[in-house]
Amino acid sequence: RAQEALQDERILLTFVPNIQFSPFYLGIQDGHFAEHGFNVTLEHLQEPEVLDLVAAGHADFGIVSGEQVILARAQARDVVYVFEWFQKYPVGLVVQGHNGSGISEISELRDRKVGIPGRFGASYSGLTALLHSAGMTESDIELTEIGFHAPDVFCSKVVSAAVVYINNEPLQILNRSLAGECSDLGMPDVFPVAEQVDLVSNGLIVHSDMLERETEKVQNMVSALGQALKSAIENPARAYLVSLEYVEALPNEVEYVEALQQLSMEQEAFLDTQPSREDIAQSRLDMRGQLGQMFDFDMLEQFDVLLNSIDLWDAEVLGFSELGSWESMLATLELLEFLDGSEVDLTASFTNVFIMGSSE
Amino acid sequence: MKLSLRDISVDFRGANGGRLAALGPISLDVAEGEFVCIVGPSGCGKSTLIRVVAGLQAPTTGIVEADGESISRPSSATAIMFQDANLMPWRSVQDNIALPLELAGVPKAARYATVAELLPQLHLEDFAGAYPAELSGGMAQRVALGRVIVQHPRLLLLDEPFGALDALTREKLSLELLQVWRGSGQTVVMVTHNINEAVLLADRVIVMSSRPGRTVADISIDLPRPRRVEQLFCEAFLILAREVRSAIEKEAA
Amino acid sequence: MKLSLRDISVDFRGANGGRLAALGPISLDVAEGEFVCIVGPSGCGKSTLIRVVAGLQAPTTGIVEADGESISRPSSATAIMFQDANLMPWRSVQDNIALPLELAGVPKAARYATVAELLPQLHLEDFAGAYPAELSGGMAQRVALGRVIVQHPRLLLLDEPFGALDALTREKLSLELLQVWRGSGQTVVMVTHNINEAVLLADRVIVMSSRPGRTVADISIDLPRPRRVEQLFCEAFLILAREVRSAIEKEAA
Amino acid sequence: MLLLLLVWQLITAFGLVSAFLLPPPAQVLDAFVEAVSSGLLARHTLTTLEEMFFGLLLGVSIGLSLGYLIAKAPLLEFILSPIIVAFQSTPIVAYAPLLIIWLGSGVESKIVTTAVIVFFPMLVNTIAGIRAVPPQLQDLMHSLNARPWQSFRHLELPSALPVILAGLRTSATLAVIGAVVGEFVSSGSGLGHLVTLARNLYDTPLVFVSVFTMTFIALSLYGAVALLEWRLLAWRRRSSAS
Amino acid sequence: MLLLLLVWQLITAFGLVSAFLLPPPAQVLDAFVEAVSSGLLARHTLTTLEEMFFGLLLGVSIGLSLGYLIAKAPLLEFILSPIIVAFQSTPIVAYAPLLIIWLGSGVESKIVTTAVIVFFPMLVNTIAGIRAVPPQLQDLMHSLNARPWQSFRHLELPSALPVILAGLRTSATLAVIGAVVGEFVSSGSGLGHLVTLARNLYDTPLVFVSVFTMTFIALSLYGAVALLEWRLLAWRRRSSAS
Ligand SMILES: Nc1ncnc2c1ncn2[C@@H]1O[C@H](COP(=O)(O)OP(=O)(O)OP(=O)(O)O)[C@@H](O)[C@H]1O
Ligand SMILES: Nc1ncnc2c1ncn2[C@@H]1O[C@H](COP(=O)(O)OP(=O)(O)OP(=O)(O)O)[C@@H](O)[C@H]1O
Ligand SMILES: [Mg+2]
Ligand SMILES: [Mg+2]
Repeated sequence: RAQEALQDERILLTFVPNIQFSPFYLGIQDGHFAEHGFNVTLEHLQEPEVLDLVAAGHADFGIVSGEQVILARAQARDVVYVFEWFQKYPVGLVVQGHNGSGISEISELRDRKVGIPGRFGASYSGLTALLHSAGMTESDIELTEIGFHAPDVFCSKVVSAAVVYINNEPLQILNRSLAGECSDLGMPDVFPVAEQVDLVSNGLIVHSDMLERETEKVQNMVSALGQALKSAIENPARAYLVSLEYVEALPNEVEYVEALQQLSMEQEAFLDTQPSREDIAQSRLDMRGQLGQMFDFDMLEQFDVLLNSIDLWDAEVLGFSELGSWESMLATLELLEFLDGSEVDLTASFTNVFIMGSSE
Repeated sequence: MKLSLRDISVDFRGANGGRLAALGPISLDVAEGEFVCIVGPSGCGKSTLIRVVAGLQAPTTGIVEADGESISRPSSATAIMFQDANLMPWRSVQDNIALPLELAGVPKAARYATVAELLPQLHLEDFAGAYPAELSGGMAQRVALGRVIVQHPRLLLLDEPFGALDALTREKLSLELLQVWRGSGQTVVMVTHNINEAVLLADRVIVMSSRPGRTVADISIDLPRPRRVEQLFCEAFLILAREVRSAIEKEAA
Repeated sequence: MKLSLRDISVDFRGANGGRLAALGPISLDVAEGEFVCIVGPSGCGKSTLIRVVAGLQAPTTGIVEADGESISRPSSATAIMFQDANLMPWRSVQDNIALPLELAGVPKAARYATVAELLPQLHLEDFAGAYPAELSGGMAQRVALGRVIVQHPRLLLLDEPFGALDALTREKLSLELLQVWRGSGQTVVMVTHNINEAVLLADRVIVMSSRPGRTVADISIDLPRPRRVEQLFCEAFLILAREVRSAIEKEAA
Repeated sequence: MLLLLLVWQLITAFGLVSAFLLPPPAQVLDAFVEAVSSGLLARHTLTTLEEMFFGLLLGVSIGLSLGYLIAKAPLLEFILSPIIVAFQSTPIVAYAPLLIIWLGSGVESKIVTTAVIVFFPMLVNTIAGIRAVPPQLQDLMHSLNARPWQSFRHLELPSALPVILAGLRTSATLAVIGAVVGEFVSSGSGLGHLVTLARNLYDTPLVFVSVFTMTFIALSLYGAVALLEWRLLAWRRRSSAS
Repeated sequence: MLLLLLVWQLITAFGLVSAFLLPPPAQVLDAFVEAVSSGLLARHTLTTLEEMFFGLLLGVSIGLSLGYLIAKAPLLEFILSPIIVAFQSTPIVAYAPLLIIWLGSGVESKIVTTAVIVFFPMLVNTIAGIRAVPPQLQDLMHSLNARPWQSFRHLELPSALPVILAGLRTSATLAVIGAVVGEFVSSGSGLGHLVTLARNLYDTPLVFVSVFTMTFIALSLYGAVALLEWRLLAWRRRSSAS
């Protein structure tokens, strides 16, 4: 395959280059995309732009969160979700710890101020589902928009809780607490949405036309992404090292890089022993333990974000999305009255056929 | 250049919204190379007349012809000196004087040479680099005079060119102007408030009525040329000056 | 108001960066209620002198005293009429004239009554609502004159107040000014280029040298008052006028 | 305007751009009618108007007064302009957290973002306008013993007005952006919020309805300034009509 | 400036504001040194400068020429201003997808966002400046048979210059915002991108480094315009120094 001319392909991502996108960097660097015939370039846009550009046929592949697919399909955008990247919904609620408000149950949030980036997107769906699971609605709390500034606002004690991406912000808050910079709030507690409800989360989308006309291409991309994701899960040290080239301003001190290189090599050797998923998960913890003895939490922050993310990615079968998680997402969106009465055919919204294809 | 004005009148929109008859109807013929002075009460339309002849103001009625062709826009053969100095505040004295040359595409060195030659005549030799705001009223007026002189026009329109000058400078400059004019065959139409000046310089003095200005007298000045200051006190001059004055006074009465 | 100028001189920064001696040193005493005219060549510093007395220009050397107190800023007892009309283009004729009254807090109705009374004297009765851009040069100057008249100052500084007016209007207005002045006890310092006008109006005529202007003659005019146009032709007048003229010519030579 | 509408209609009719990126006029009209009848549009428009009103009030008055002071005291310009320019050129996102923490996510923070963006053109044009006041007229006011306030009221303001009003044209038009950008950062109401909402619901017609409403507000404000100019500068029309 | 630095140092030293909101100067300095030595800052600054340069070039020249045309033909203003104001008051997010589809997410789309924001103050001030050209001087140029280009070069431009330069001050300062906002929408490079990146890493010192760099660019541009003004309007200093 690698001998054939590679096909230029753009993948549209959200946000900005980030350690969380390390599977894509690995895919490029380690040739997972090339093996499947792609010469991939990455581009970062706002989520609605990603979806619209794919829907308009301007790009073939994009990464968006699950509810976007449902919402967009309700508005005549014919995109299909073909690979679930985040197996666990990454949104959660961070609350002040024991020194703060001491919230230990979601129902205790009643009448408290809760921060959220805005009344849209994955965080809003996640919060709604979370509240619903506790028998509450938005009107039971004092919801306030704070943009993507949860750690700043939270540590300034403006809100009692904030909706966050659980792989990143709680860590920021934690580190600030450790550094004594987070007021007197102590260790924050986190309520992941995923512990209450299974919602479909970020994944790869394509235009539905491609499913028929370029089935093979979609299959190749799904397979490539699956491989890349798997290798990131298996060797976070390597994933971090590769990300250094893509994510500017990641800590890259020489000793740190050398230590990671060492760990990465050891991990490769370990992987050659065909370890089980549980063993690999344990090896990640060991890796973190070793690094923790050499470097302070500040430097390890982004590595920790990666490890947290891996916990959300890892699954027995990568890329597979359950109808159930789509259904609960749909239910949540209906709660929000976001669908405006339009019928969404969930079975047309996603497919797992390519996952089956690649697991062969 | 030969001028012919037929039944020219100009109306403006008045302050209270009505029509303001500012000038005329007035008819006037000026022969090639003639020096005509216009006198008349303040606000009678002298400046308006000058502007009509310059092609800057369209007459409400009537026709202006220069050499038999009707004037509708400014011609390069005509130069006008406005009632106020009208200098560009961002240009120095020499650049203000050189403006017409610059527009005509004269190269820089030639421009400055021309201006340098002219400045002593205007008593401005020390002020070539000065800006208009640094000039006295009379000096500014002399700069404006310099600006028409460099144009070497065939028709020269002067609106009170010496109004801001002291008596002596005024006499000197006006006689110098007269000398330039004699050599050039230029047609000159000049507005002035000074009766002696009008009689001393002109071939004909036109006395205008008060607004809307019409011709009330057209007095030929047949004093011998070249004119000199001494003539101011000769008999013939005094008679003509008195004639102009009485025409003015009769109109005012 | 009594004026006393001691060794006043004013320097400006010249066009070529050097020092430009614009005025003086000049000393001058003006008695309470005196009418002084200043004549002198263009650019000799007359306007500068007027501005110094008005408190608008700090002298480089020397002291100006009004009623024994040194002047450093404009006083409300002094009114100045500038060489150019200097009107506010966004104010109508009546509002320009009324400006000093408005600043003094005179209520609107009273202001307009004062102005309405004044306008016919200035021959501007039809132009109360006109804007400066709609006026002729002479009309604008008359508006500026109106603006100083309404101030009823104790010291009146006039910089060529009639320069843009025709001979007849000029005579009429200047004699009217004289009448106002006689009744009021105002001290007047007036710059003019017209020798006859100076002699006709003044108690004293100061002749200045060319730049930097100093006093070259200080001629008392002891003609009987009230002055009338007829005096222009009387023997005593002609002698005085000739004296002024020769002082100017002597300086120029 | 009509031409624009026609072009738009044609583009969509021929399907040159996907309908979900540029919906046909009729669809936008439907969305408009619905947004109006449900009161949705009115509610959000009111919020934005409130933010703009106070933002303009604040920004314009600070711009005017600071501009006046700076024009009068050039030293002040030297001291202040770095701070002012820094303020102006810092994108809101950079200080968004501070804004949220100090002012919350209500109208207050948007009033500030509006004021910040509105302030600068006013400032710069006030400086330029006041500096161009003819010195002779300043002498006149001086000779008339005018107090500073009188000089401002009767000379400097009318003389600088054409330039100040040009600044106001820019400010008024930017005010919409100021409020909306503030709403993008964090908000629960306002047209900017509505755009984000609609965008995230993939409701392009509603995006257009919101944007058109902004445009309409901006146009009305711009028109108001033009009208003000027309009235205040009436003398100029008189002066140039020859 | 120094005062500001002192205040900043004191605020952080006494812990009045959390360090993650306002890091102490030393920390920002460290981040700066690192960003410079790694070439990170230079790379992103260059991108933003490129976008600003072409954006200014485009916006300023369109603003000037359209402003001139409109000043000369008031009818044109009537026809064009709705479109222009609409353009100006529409937040970029509203047309972000179209921008990306048509221009991609490279520098081109940021050049456009910069040009759009830069264009308006130039336009409005050019109109105001050209309209204020003294009619007597226009008569003069007319009487000298000046061609349109000559009138522009020798009368209209110098006469309108103070107002046009005021517009340029606003434009130059807004140019940074234009580029950066464009980068927020989509990009892989530039200072706006760096801010987003740093924010995403919760690296507040790096946010400050980026923002200060923007401020520095804006200040330099503003200073350049001020210098230009100082040179071009030298005659005004001569005229008012009495
Ligand atoms: N642009 C204008 N708009 C309206 N009225 C005008 C305009 N220009 C001149 N006028 C009016 O036309 C009349 C004649 O003006 P003009 O300037 O020709 O007088 P003039 O004879 O030159 O007077 P002066 O000797 O005072 O300069 C005046 O009543 C004046 O008010
Ligand atoms: N602001 C200024 N800056 C520099 N030089 C000036 C300034 N004002 C006047 N001057 C110079 O001072 C000298 C005297 O000027 P002033 O205006 O007092 O003359 P004047 O006697 O009034 O002349 P005129 O009769 O022509 O009005 C002139 O040489 C002039 O160039
Ligand atoms: Mg006239
Ligand atoms: Mg003078």
